[in-house]
Amino acid sequence: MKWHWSKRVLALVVVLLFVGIAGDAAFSQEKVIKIGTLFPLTGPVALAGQRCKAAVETAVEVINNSYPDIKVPLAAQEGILGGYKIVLVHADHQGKPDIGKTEAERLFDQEGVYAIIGSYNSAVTKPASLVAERRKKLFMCGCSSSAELTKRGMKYFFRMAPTDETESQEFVTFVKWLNETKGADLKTFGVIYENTEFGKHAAEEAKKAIEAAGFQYVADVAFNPGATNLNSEVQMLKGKNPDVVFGACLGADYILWVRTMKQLAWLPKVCLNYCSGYQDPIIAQQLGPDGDYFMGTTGYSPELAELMPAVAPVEEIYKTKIDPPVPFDSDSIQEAVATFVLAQAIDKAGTLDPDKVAETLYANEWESPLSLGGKVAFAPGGQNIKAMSVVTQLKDGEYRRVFPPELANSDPIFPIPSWDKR
Amino acid sequence: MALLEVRGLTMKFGSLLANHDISFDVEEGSITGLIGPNGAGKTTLFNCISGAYKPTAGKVLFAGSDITGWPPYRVARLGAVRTFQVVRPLNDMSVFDNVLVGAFLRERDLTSALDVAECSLRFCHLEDYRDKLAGNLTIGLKKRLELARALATQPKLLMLDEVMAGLSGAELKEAMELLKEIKAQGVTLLVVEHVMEALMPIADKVVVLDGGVKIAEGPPREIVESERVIAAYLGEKFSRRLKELKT
Amino acid sequence: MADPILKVTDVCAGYGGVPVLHGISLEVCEGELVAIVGANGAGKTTTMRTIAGLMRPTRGSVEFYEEDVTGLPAHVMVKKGLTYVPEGRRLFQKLSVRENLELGAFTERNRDVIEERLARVYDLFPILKERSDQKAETMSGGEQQMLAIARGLMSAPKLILLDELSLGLQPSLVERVLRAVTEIRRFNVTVLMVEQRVLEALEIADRGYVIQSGRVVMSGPSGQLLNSEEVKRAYLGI
Amino acid sequence: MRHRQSGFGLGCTIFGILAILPLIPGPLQGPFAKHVLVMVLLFASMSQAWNLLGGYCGQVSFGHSVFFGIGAYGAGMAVVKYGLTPWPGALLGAIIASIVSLVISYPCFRLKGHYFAIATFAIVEIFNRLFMVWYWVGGALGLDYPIIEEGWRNFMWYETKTPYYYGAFALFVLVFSTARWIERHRIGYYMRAVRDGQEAAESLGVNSPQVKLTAMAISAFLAALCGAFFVQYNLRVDPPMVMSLDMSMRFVLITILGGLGTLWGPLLGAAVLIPLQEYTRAIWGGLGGGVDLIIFGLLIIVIVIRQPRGLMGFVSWVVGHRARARGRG
Amino acid sequence: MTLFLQIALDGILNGMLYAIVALGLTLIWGVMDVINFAHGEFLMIAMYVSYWLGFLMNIDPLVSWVASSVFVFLLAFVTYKLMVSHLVGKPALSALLATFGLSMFLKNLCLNRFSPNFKLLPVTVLSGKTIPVGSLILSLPQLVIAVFSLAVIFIVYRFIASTRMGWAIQATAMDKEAAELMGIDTEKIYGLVFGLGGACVGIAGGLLPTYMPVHPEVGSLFGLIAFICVAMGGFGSITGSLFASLLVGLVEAFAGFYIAPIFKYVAVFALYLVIVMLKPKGLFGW
Repeated sequence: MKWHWSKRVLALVVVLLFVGIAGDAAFSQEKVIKIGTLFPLTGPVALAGQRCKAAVETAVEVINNSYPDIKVPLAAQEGILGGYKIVLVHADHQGKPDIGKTEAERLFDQEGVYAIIGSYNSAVTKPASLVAERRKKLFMCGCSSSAELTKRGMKYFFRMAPTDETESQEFVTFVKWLNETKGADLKTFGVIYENTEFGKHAAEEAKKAIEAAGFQYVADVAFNPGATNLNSEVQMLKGKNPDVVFGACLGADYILWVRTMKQLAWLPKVCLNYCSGYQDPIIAQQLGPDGDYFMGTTGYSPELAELMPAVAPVEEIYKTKIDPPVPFDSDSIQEAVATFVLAQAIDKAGTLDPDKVAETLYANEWESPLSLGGKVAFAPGGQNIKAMSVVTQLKDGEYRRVFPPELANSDPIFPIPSWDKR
Repeated sequence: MALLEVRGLTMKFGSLLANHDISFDVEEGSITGLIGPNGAGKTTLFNCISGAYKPTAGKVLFAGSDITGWPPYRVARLGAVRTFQVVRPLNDMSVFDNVLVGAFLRERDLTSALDVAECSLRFCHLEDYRDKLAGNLTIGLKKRLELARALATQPKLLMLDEVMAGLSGAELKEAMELLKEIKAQGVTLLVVEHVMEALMPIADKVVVLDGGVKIAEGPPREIVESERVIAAYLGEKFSRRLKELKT
Repeated sequence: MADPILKVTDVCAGYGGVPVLHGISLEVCEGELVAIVGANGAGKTTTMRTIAGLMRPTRGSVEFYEEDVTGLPAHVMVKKGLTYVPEGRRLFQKLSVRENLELGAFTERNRDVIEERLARVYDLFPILKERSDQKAETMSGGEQQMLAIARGLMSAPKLILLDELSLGLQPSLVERVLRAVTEIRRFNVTVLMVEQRVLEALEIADRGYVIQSGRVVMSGPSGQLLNSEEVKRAYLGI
Repeated sequence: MRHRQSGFGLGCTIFGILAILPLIPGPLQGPFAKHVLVMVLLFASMSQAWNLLGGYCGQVSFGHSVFFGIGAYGAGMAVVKYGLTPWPGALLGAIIASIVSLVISYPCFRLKGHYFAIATFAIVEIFNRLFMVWYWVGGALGLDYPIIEEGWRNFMWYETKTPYYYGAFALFVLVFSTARWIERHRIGYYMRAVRDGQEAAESLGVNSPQVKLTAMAISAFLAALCGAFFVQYNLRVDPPMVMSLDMSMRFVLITILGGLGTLWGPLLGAAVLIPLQEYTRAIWGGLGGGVDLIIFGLLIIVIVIRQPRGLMGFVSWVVGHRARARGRG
Repeated sequence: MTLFLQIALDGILNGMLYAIVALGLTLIWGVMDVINFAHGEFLMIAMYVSYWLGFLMNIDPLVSWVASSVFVFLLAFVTYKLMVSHLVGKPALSALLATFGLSMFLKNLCLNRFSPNFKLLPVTVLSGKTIPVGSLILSLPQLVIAVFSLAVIFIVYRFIASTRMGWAIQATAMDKEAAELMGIDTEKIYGLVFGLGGACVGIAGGLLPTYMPVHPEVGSLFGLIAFICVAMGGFGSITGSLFASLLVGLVEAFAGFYIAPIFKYVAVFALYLVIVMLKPKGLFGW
C-alpha cells in the first residue's frame, strides 16, 4: 500500500510527542533552581544561539559541580545556596519577537523558571524582558547589544556586554588615536550594516559617534541580510571610498562582504567591525588570508586568554558542549558571565527572593574572571558599567590586540594592504 | 420589432478576420438558428454579442440599447444571457447552487431566488441531481445545467451555443420540446447548432456563416435547399436527409 | 466467426466511487468494424477508457489477444497494439502536424519504420502532408479530427478505438470523417468506435452494440440493429 | 429552506463551547494552554479572513500579511507614537488596509492563477522591505510598547490571558459570523461563482471585478483587525514579525489544511496546526536542533498527501460514512 | 563608464546564476504544473554535498558539481515518488503546501545534522580569482557559473526541443492523458522532469561554494528570486526564464547602486509587477 510510509511517520511522531511530554515531567523535586534559556536555536542566527546556549550550559556545569582547579567564583563548591543545583530549561525563539515573548511567558508560567538568560537578538530581548519585568523576575542578558535595552529604567534586567554605543565610541577613539600617534590621516567614514534591529542600531550609534568627533560620515550602506550577493553594496562603498569602514554584518553576509571586496579589488584604510562575523573564529579560519587585517572589538577570543587565565579550563568544558568544538567567542562568553553573576548574586543574597537578588546585584561589584575587565557592576537600568572590549586585528588567523595600548600586544597594521599586495 | 440587431459587425484578431461585416436581426419571441462550418466565426460572433470580445467595428443593439463592447455582466443584466460551447459549470458548487447564482441576477433576496432556482431546475428536469457537485455530472447533464442556469436569470434573449451536441434520438426530441417550451414562455432564442435535424424543425429563421461572412439568411426550408449552404456546410447527403425529414 | 481479439467481460467502472458501468461485455474480432451506440451518459466513453487503460475497472476483465490486460496503464496498452483516439481529439496543439504524428509512433524507435508509416498516413490523408509543418491548433475541426485518427494509426495498432469522431463537426465533415474510418481498414486494423450519430455509425459498421445506463441492451449485425423498432424509436428519432 | 439553514445549530454550539472554554477547570487552565487557545482563535479568525478571498473567491493571495501588518502598525502607532488607546488605531489600520488592498489588487486581479500568487509574493516582499526603512513607523527597529495601564481601555494585560482570550473570541465571532453571513447571501454565491469560473459567472450577470474587490476589501479589513490584536498581544511590532511571507504562509497553510472555502475549515486547521506548532516547539524547541520544525514539516507533508482537500474533507467523509452505516443498519 | 559597465557585468553574472536556478523550477512548473517550494532547499543541499566533498575528500567543486547534481537528481526523484506523485492533478495548492513542508523539513534537517555553522571551502581552484578585462574585473567563480548556466540551458533546451524524450516531455506537459495514449509513460516522464529540475539546480549548488558560504537558510532567497524569474519569463518558457533572470540580475545591480542597496530586491519585485501588468502572462508566456 502506498500510504504505509506516511502512516509510519505519523505513528513515529505520535510516539515522540508522548515521549517528549513524559520526559518533560521527569524533573525531580529536590533542591533545584530552574533557570530558563531563551536563544534563537533555529532560523538565520541559529549558530549564535546554539553557542550561547552551550555557554550557559557550561557555566551551570561549573556551578553545580565542584571544580577546585577552576579559578572562577562558585566553581569550587557544589551548587549554590547550600546545595541548590541549577537546572536549565531551554527554549527556542527562532529569532522572532512574538515567539520570544510567548516562550518567555511559558518559561515563567508553565515551567516555573526562576530567571531567564537570553536572548541574543535585541529585538527579542525587548519584549521578552518586559515579560520578566512585569512578573518581577530576573532577566539576565549576556550579549544583546542595543543600547536601548538598558535605557528603559527596568529593575530586573541586567546586561553584561558593552553596547553598540560604547563600541562605536571606542572605534572613534581608536581612529583618533591612530591619527594622533601614527600620523594616519583618516577623515571619512562609512558604515555597512544589515538592515535589522541590530544593524540599524549599530549604524545609528556609529553615526552619532562619528559626527560627535567631527569626522565626515560619507557612506551609509544598508543591505538585507541573507543576500545572494553584495556587489552593489561594495560598489557603493567603493564609489564613496571612505577611509574607515564600520561593519555590522553577521555570518554568511560577512564572508560574502569580504569576498566581494576582494573581487572588486577595493579596501578601506581601516575596517572595524561590531560583534559580528568578524569575531567568529570559524569564519576567520574559513576566510583564511582574506580575513586578515580586518579589525573589530572583541570581548573575548582565545588570543585574549593570556589576559584572562581563568577562561581556559572553562573553555575546555564549553568545547564538549558544542559540536564542532570551538572556543568561546565574545557573545557566548557573555552568556556564561550572565549565568555566573546571577548565581553569585543568589548565593550572596542568601535567598531566592528576586527583589533581594536584584538589590544585591546592584549593590555589589562582582568578580568575573570571564569578563575582560575581570569585574561586573551594574548601573541603574541594568547596564554592566565594567564592560570592556579591546580592538583586535586579525593577522594570520589570530586576533591580535591593538587597542587600547595598555592591553595591546601588537601594533595595528594600517592601512590594510591592498588585495594584490598580500 | 427586433430584440437584437447586429449591424456590420467585424472582428479581427491580428490579421485574422474572424467576422466580417455581419448584420442580422433576431425578432422578439422567435428562435433564430446560427449555423456554419467549424471556424466560420459563430462562437466569435457570440462572444462579440455577449461582451466577451469587443468588436473591431460594427454595432450590437439589444432591446434598443447600444451594447457594443459592454462587459458580459452588463449585457447579462440587460437580459441577454448565453451558454458556452465548451461547458463551464461552476465545478465545486452543487447543481442547485449553480442555478441559484443565475437566479440572483433578478432576485436579490435569497428566498425568492431559491424559488426561481427551484423552478428552473424542475423545468430542465435536473431535480434529481440538485445536491450533486456540478463537476461530477456527465457532459449531457452539464449542458442541461448550463441551460437551467441561464434560464434562472429570467432572460429576454437566450443564446445557446451547441447545447444539443452529443445528444441522440429521443434525447434530441426532448431537447427540442424544451426549447419550444422556453420560446412559449416569451423568451427569444439565438441558437448555434450542428445538429440540423434538431434545429431545422424548430427554427423560425436560420443565419448561415462561412469564413466569417454571412452567406445566407432565411427560413429553414430555403436554407436547406440553398446550393451555397449545401456546398459549404451541409453536404449532399445531409441536405437530402433533411429534406426527407421535413416531408 | 473468428476468435475475438478483444474480449471484455462483465466490466464495472466508475468515477470517484460513482459507478457508471454495470457489467459490460463485448467482443471484437479481427478485421471487424464494430460500433458502440447509445444515449448520452450511457457509458460509451467510459467503456472505451476502461479498455484503453485510462481507468481501472472495479470488476470484470479485459482480454486482448487472449492475454489478460485488465488494469494495465494506457502506455502499455499502446505497446501491445491497442490505440485509443479520445473524444475531443486531444491533439498537442502547440506542436506541428508532423510532430503530432511522430509522437503517435512514440513506441517505435526505428526511423525507417516511422517514415514508412508516415508515408502511408499521408497517403490516406493527403491534406496532412500539405499541412505537415503547420501547428495543430491552426487546423480546422475536420482536419484536426483526421490528424487525431492519423496519429492513432501511427502506432500501427492492431485495434484502434475511435471515440465520438463526429462530435462538434459540421454535417458535411461528419460525412468525410466517417468515410475516412472505412478507409483505414485498408491498414488491416480492427476498429471499435463510439458514435452518437447512430444512423451514420451503423451504416458503416459490421456489428453494433447498444449501451444503455452502463449495460449492453442489444447487439448484433448493424443491418439488424438498424431495422430494429426499438433502435429506430430510441436512437434514430424516427 | 431547510438545507439553507443547516449548520446554524452547529455554529451556535461551537460559539457556546468556545465561550465557556476558559472557565472549565482542568488542563486548559494553564497559562500556556490559554496562550495556545488565544493563538488558535486568532489564527482561525485570520485564516477565515484569508479564506473569504482565497477560499470562497478563489484568489490565492500570499499577501495577506501586508494587511495583517497594516492593522498591527495601526494599533502600534496609536499606542507607541501617539500615546492613544489602540482602538482608533486598529480601526484606522483596518480602513487603511482595505484601501491599500483595493489599490494593489485592482491591477493585480487582471492576473490569473500563479501569476497572481507570485505578484502577491512580490507585494509582501516590497512592503516588508519598505517598512524596514520607513523610520516614521520604526523601521527595522520596530515599535516597542511602553509599560502602561492594563485593561480593556488599552487592550493590554501583562499576566492574565483570559481577557485576551475573550478579545480573540470576540474577533472570532465577528469574523466567523461575517463569513457565515456572506456564505448564505448573494455576494457569497457570487464569490464562489467567480472562483469556479469567471467567464461563466460574468455570463450570468456577475460583475466579477467588483465581487473580487469586495471580497478583498472585507478580507483585508478583518485581517487588519487580527493584526491589531496580534500586536496588542505581543506588545511589539516590526516588519519581519507581521509582514512576512512566513506569516502569510501560515494563513494559507491553516486554511488549506482545514478545508479551503469551507466555513469551519479555518477553525479546524488552526485547532490542529497551532497546538501542534506550539507544543512541538515547547517540547523539542529547547533541544535546539530544529527537531520541532522537522516534525512539523513532515506532518504537513503527510497531512497534505493524505487529505489534499483538507481536514474538512476527512470530517465530511467520516460523517457521511457514519450516516451511510446508519442507513444500512 | 567603467563603473557602469562593471555594474552591468556583475548584474549579468548574477543573472546567469539565477537563470540556472530558475531553469529547474520552470521545467517542473511547465511540465507538471506543480510549484516546488523546496527548490531553494534543493540548492542548499547541493551546496552541502559540494562542501562536504571538498571538505572531507578534497574534491574541488569544479569536479564535484557532478556529484551534487546527481545527488539532487536522486533526491528530487525520490521526492517525486514519495510525495509529489500523490499530488499531481490534485488541487494546485496542495503540492505547494507539501513542498513548503518539505522545505521546512530539509532546512531544519540540515540545521540538525550539519549545525547552523556557515561553511565555506577555504581554498578551491576558483575561489577569489579574478580576471581583469581592461578596466573591468571579472570574478572567476561567477564567470564559471555563468558559463555552466548557459551551457546547461542550451543543452536542456535542445533536449526538450529535438529529442524523442524531449517531445515526450512536451506532449506530457500539454496533455497528460493524450501522451499516455501515445505510449508515453507519463509517470516516468514526471519523475524524470522533477529529477532533471533538481539536477539543474544541483549544478548551480555544486559550484556555488566556490565563493558563497553554505548554511541552512542559504536557499530561501534564491528560491524566491527563482519564482520571480520563472513567472516573469512566463511559466514553462525556458527562454523566458533566461531573459527574466538576466533582467532581474541587471535591475538588482543597477537599483542596488543607483538607488540604494536596501532597495535592490524591492526594485526586482516591482519590476515583476510592472511586467505582468503589461504582459499578464509574463515575457514569453502564452
